[in-house]
Amino acid sequence: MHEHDVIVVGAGGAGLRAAIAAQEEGADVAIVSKLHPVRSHTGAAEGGINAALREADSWEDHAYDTMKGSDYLGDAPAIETLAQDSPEEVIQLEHWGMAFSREEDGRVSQRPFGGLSFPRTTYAGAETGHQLLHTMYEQLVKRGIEVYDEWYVLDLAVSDEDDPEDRTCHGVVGYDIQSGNIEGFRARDGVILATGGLGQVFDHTTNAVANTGDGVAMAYRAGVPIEDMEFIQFHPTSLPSTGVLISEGVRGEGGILYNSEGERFMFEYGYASNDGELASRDVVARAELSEVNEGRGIEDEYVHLDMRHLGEERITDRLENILHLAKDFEGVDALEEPMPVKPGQHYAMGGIETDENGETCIGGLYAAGECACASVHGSNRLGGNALPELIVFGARAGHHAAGRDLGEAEITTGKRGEWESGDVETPVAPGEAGISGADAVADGGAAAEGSDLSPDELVARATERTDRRVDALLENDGRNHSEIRSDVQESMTQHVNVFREEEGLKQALRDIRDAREAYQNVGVADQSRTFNTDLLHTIETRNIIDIAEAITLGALARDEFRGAHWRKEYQERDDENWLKHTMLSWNDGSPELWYKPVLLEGEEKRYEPKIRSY
Amino acid sequence: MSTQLPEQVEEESSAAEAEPTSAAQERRLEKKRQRAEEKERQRQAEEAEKALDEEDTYHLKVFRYDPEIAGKKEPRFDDFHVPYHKGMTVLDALMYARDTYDSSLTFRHSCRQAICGSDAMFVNGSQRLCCKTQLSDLEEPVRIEPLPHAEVVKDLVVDMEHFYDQMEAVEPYFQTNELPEGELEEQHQTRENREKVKMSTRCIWCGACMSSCNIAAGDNQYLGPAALNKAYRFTMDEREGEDMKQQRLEILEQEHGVWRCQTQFSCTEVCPKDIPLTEHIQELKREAVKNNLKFW
Amino acid sequence: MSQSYNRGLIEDFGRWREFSAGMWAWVFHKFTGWVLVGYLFTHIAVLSTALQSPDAYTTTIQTLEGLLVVRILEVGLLAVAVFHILNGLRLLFVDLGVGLESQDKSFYASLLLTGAIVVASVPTFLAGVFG
Amino acid sequence: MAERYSSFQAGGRRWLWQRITAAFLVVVLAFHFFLLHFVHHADEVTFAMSQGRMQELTYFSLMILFLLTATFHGVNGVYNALINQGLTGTRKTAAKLVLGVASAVVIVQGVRTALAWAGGVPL
Ligand SMILES: Cc1cc2nc3c(=O)[nH]c(=O)nc-3n(C[C@H](O)[C@H](O)[C@H](O)COP(=O)(O)OP(=O)(O)OC[C@H]3O[C@@H](n4cnc5c(N)ncnc54)[C@H](O)[C@@H]3O)c2cc1C
Ligand code: HEM
Ligand code: SF4
Ligand code: F3S
Ligand code: FES
Repeated sequence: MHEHDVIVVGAGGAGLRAAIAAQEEGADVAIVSKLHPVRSHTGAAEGGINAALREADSWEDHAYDTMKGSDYLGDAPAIETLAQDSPEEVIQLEHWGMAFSREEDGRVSQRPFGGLSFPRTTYAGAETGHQLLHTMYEQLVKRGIEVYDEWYVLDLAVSDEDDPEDRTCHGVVGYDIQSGNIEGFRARDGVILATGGLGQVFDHTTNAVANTGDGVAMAYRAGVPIEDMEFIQFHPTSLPSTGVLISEGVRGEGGILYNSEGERFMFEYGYASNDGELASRDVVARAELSEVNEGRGIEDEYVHLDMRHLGEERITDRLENILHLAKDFEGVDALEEPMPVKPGQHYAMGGIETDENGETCIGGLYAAGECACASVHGSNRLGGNALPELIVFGARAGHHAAGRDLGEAEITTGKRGEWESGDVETPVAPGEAGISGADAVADGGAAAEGSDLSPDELVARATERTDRRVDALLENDGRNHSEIRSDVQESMTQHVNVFREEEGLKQALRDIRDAREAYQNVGVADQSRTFNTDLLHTIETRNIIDIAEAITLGALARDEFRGAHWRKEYQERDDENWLKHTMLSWNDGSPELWYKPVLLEGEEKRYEPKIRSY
Repeated sequence: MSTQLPEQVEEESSAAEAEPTSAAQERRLEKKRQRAEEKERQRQAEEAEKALDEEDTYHLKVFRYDPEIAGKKEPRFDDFHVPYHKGMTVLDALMYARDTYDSSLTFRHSCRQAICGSDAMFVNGSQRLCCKTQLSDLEEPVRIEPLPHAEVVKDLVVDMEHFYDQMEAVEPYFQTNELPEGELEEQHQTRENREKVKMSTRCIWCGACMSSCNIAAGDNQYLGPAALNKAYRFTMDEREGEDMKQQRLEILEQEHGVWRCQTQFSCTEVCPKDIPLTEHIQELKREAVKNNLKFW
Repeated sequence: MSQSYNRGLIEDFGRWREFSAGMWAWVFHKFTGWVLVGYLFTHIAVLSTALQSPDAYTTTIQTLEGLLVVRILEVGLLAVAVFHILNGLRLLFVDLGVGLESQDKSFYASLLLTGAIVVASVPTFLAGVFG
Repeated sequence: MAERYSSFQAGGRRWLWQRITAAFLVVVLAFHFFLLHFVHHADEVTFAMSQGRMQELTYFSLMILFLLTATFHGVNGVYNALINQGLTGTRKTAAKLVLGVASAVVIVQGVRTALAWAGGVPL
């Protein structure tokens, strides 16, 4: 068994910042990550990091924009923390040598971004995430922080008191991908989950293949409520075959969207008669899909984004990297032909419920980054607000786990504050297939038996259980996971996409149920212990199923149209009934829906909901 | 760094045998193995047929090796026929082959957009990022092997530990004695200086360059193009200050540092991020000479 | 890590087919360099017959130069030297950071030029040996 | 981990000298070839002719310098090539020694020959 003060799971922007912060407090910290740190998907972020750095700007404005962008579903304490801390964190990065783009006078450059009242998006060319990730990894090397890279975390070692609020997390169970060994990691002070996005729940996403929502699923099964899962951001212009993002820059420069009939549908079909292609992300994404659904898509799949009319000179001058992307990833010469594009899953606003210190309701368990939901983004994330979230809440979680006093959190976690129970009618029972709580082959539930165990024993037990589970998967001669996974992904893209209708959502729940049942009999074909990706993908598939279900349940429950969540039957934002977060608790296998109110009360003012105008 | 490989069992006995397993489990596993073989034969047959009916397929020849599995201890090439669609990359083809034909086909990949650096492989005789390589640019059959000059862990996965060690041997982190006073004060940098280091900051640690360099293949201690480029990124960053530059040049000048580079240019040719590696290394050599001349 | 498969020499030597210009230049330069040192040593050895007596020297040289093989070897030496010089110049430029983009072209140019010079010199080199 | 800063290594200096001698050799080697194969034909070489040239101080010193630079350049090149192949430890020391001795022999032998031709340092 390995033992450290703080264990960070995941080495993207959030995980790295958390580890550095914990080390700054003098803790013995280690990172366990299924990818080598520099392979994390934070590297893919292009646009920038929002931070109020200039005299003419203020954190209050940043907070206000964020709240407005969240469509009033963000919690004010989290949003204000983000806005207050990000300048300092960004300057910290700069002092660590991050290669930001520069102004004439040598200061870091900032640019305007959608939804911001001031150009406060700090950037490093079109590769901000890459620079951020590498700069932080460099600090990790400098500090000699231990990294268990290519170790997959399978499970959390959590005690099993009845109420999640009474439980404690003592460590994790890791699987060494290269050797196939399963080992326990005991964390004396805390475990920080920073496992990133969950894009693989959908079959078309800008996220990496490794973004399977493992952390969210593990925490969920250990009893932590997950929050606002239905809010998924879709990006309107991603390449159909790979999901690679084509930035808004193309439309900003004058790129035009056409359907298969060669019509400029944004105007001709009245999706956005004023802004056309420049309408907001969700509007464009829905318009594209409507075209495809109505038979005007190309190959029934995508639409065309054309920039040829801009002329070669202008294109090579301003959009050169787009030419490369289209060529390398889609085989299209964008100077000669239009680029195929379609909406792709991009970001998950929801996640593991935490307070503004990154702590969950389970003692010693923290979450930060895209897998967490403090809630900063509410129902819709503004561009450039995810990266500051990583460093701000990553740092806070790290400091807090290592014992720094950050003051009492204002956000309550678990069912400790105000809450109400919820109800949603589902066509099939959600949750565990088979006998709930049984040691089914495929289960990855968390709670280890007996709260009277010492932390070491608890981790050891969890390790043994996981060992058995892996053995069973390897031994079982069942179905391959990949069909199950793609069935779920396809159903999610068809039914829980930018368009959500009651019948479709229900169908998705049925499909997920089928998948759960099929998964009962899943087996791993590859018999090797060495680098068994077949096994890992099989385990990830289980996480995908749990998360897909959570997203769909939330979407079905929330009968309003807010932010990224569109419901055919309910076309209005309903502040009367829905200024509240959707919460789901696993409850040993049968998901329980409940709600907690949104906190609109800031430090100095209350954020009054305003109509969202496009 | 981290992952210490525990002592492995003898080459000959497979891991399953070495562990105490019950007879029943052994039998189950044996049956599973047999069925797997059966399935594999069936797959080969089906695929061959498919290749005949469908014209628009790509023929892949993929390197296979697994230290634990009987049929794979001796490396071999497997054939896969993958249906082609416009825009398909080598990575797409590999994923298709894995998900449809053989789930034990093993390779690293994650981002699918040339930023995570996981999937550098040896494709048709050259180090390339699979996700950034269009099938249509390649001749058939497409031969896919793990990166040369690295030890193979399994199939297309190589051990990157040595590469990481070299990257980390050059003090790959920003160090300066010239930080501004205030917490919120920026440390200014000129546009020209940022422009100078820009390309060098783009490295995604894919290891293609190191794998292509003959010198690195011969001299295991050679820092290699990627690490030297990393060092360049800091040496040329004016914000670090003169003292640091001195120290950095000393690191670079060690026996297995810049002087080992024989300007073969293959690193520059294969780098998927178009970093002018040779140019950077040469500049460091000149910088080092200038630096030494000062003290003569 | 003993359990992993090392592709070893087969790979190293089998890879020449995939070499690019810069790698070939390196191989040739190395080869020619070694030939030249080898020659330097033999050359000095032959010349030092002069230490015995002037006549010994003159006879040695003239017998050697009278042999066709030696003349042919000399043409080879010329080729080797010319290539080493031209590519050496190319390398010097590379060291100065000049013309890095056309490093492959300059390698081909060195090859062509070497060929041309050698062909042009054949008559001079073989002169007298048949007579 | 790759070893870090071994105490200052003459690698840089040797690298530079390799270039300097190369630049020098371009000229001298070309001259040498030209003189002995094109101006005078190979089959006409005699002791007397060599003697005649060697008695010129400029030519004599040029040849000595030629010998020194060529030896350094060649031997250093070989040494580098060996190191590039990853030669370390005792084998490296051995190579260094052998090459050192060999160059000494060549130089001594070469200088003696030149002196024999010139009949002493031509002053
Ligand atoms: C294409 C793209 C562009 C974007 N552009 C921007 C932008 O311009 N501005 C902005 O603010 N945001 C942007 N975002 C969003 C932002 O980049 C992400 O939300 C953020 O990087 C997520 O970081 P993270 O640290 O939470 O997770 P990641 O960087 O995804 O890291 C997750 C880590 O967890 C590890 N991990 C996962 N599961 C396990 C497990 N089971 N066991 C062990 N380790 C595990 C992984 O190895 C990895 O190291 C963009 C996102 C995408 C996809
Ligand atoms: C005439 C002009 C010459 C030039 C311009 C020249 C140039 C060079 C250069 C630049 C190198 C270094 C290559 C590198 O380190 O990357 C080199 C290597 C070498 N040179 Fe020369 N050289 C010349 C003559 C000679 C002569 C006369 C000899 C023989 C005595 C010689 C023997 C070598 C050897 C053995 C190497 C090392 C090759 C290797 O890497 O294995 N060179 N030369
Ligand atoms: S320098 Fe280029 S080839 Fe080398 S590791 Fe970095 S990105 Fe890959
Ligand atoms: S291939 Fe190797 S020799 Fe130098 S130029 Fe590149 S590092
Ligand atoms: S998959 Fe990330 S670089 Fe190719």
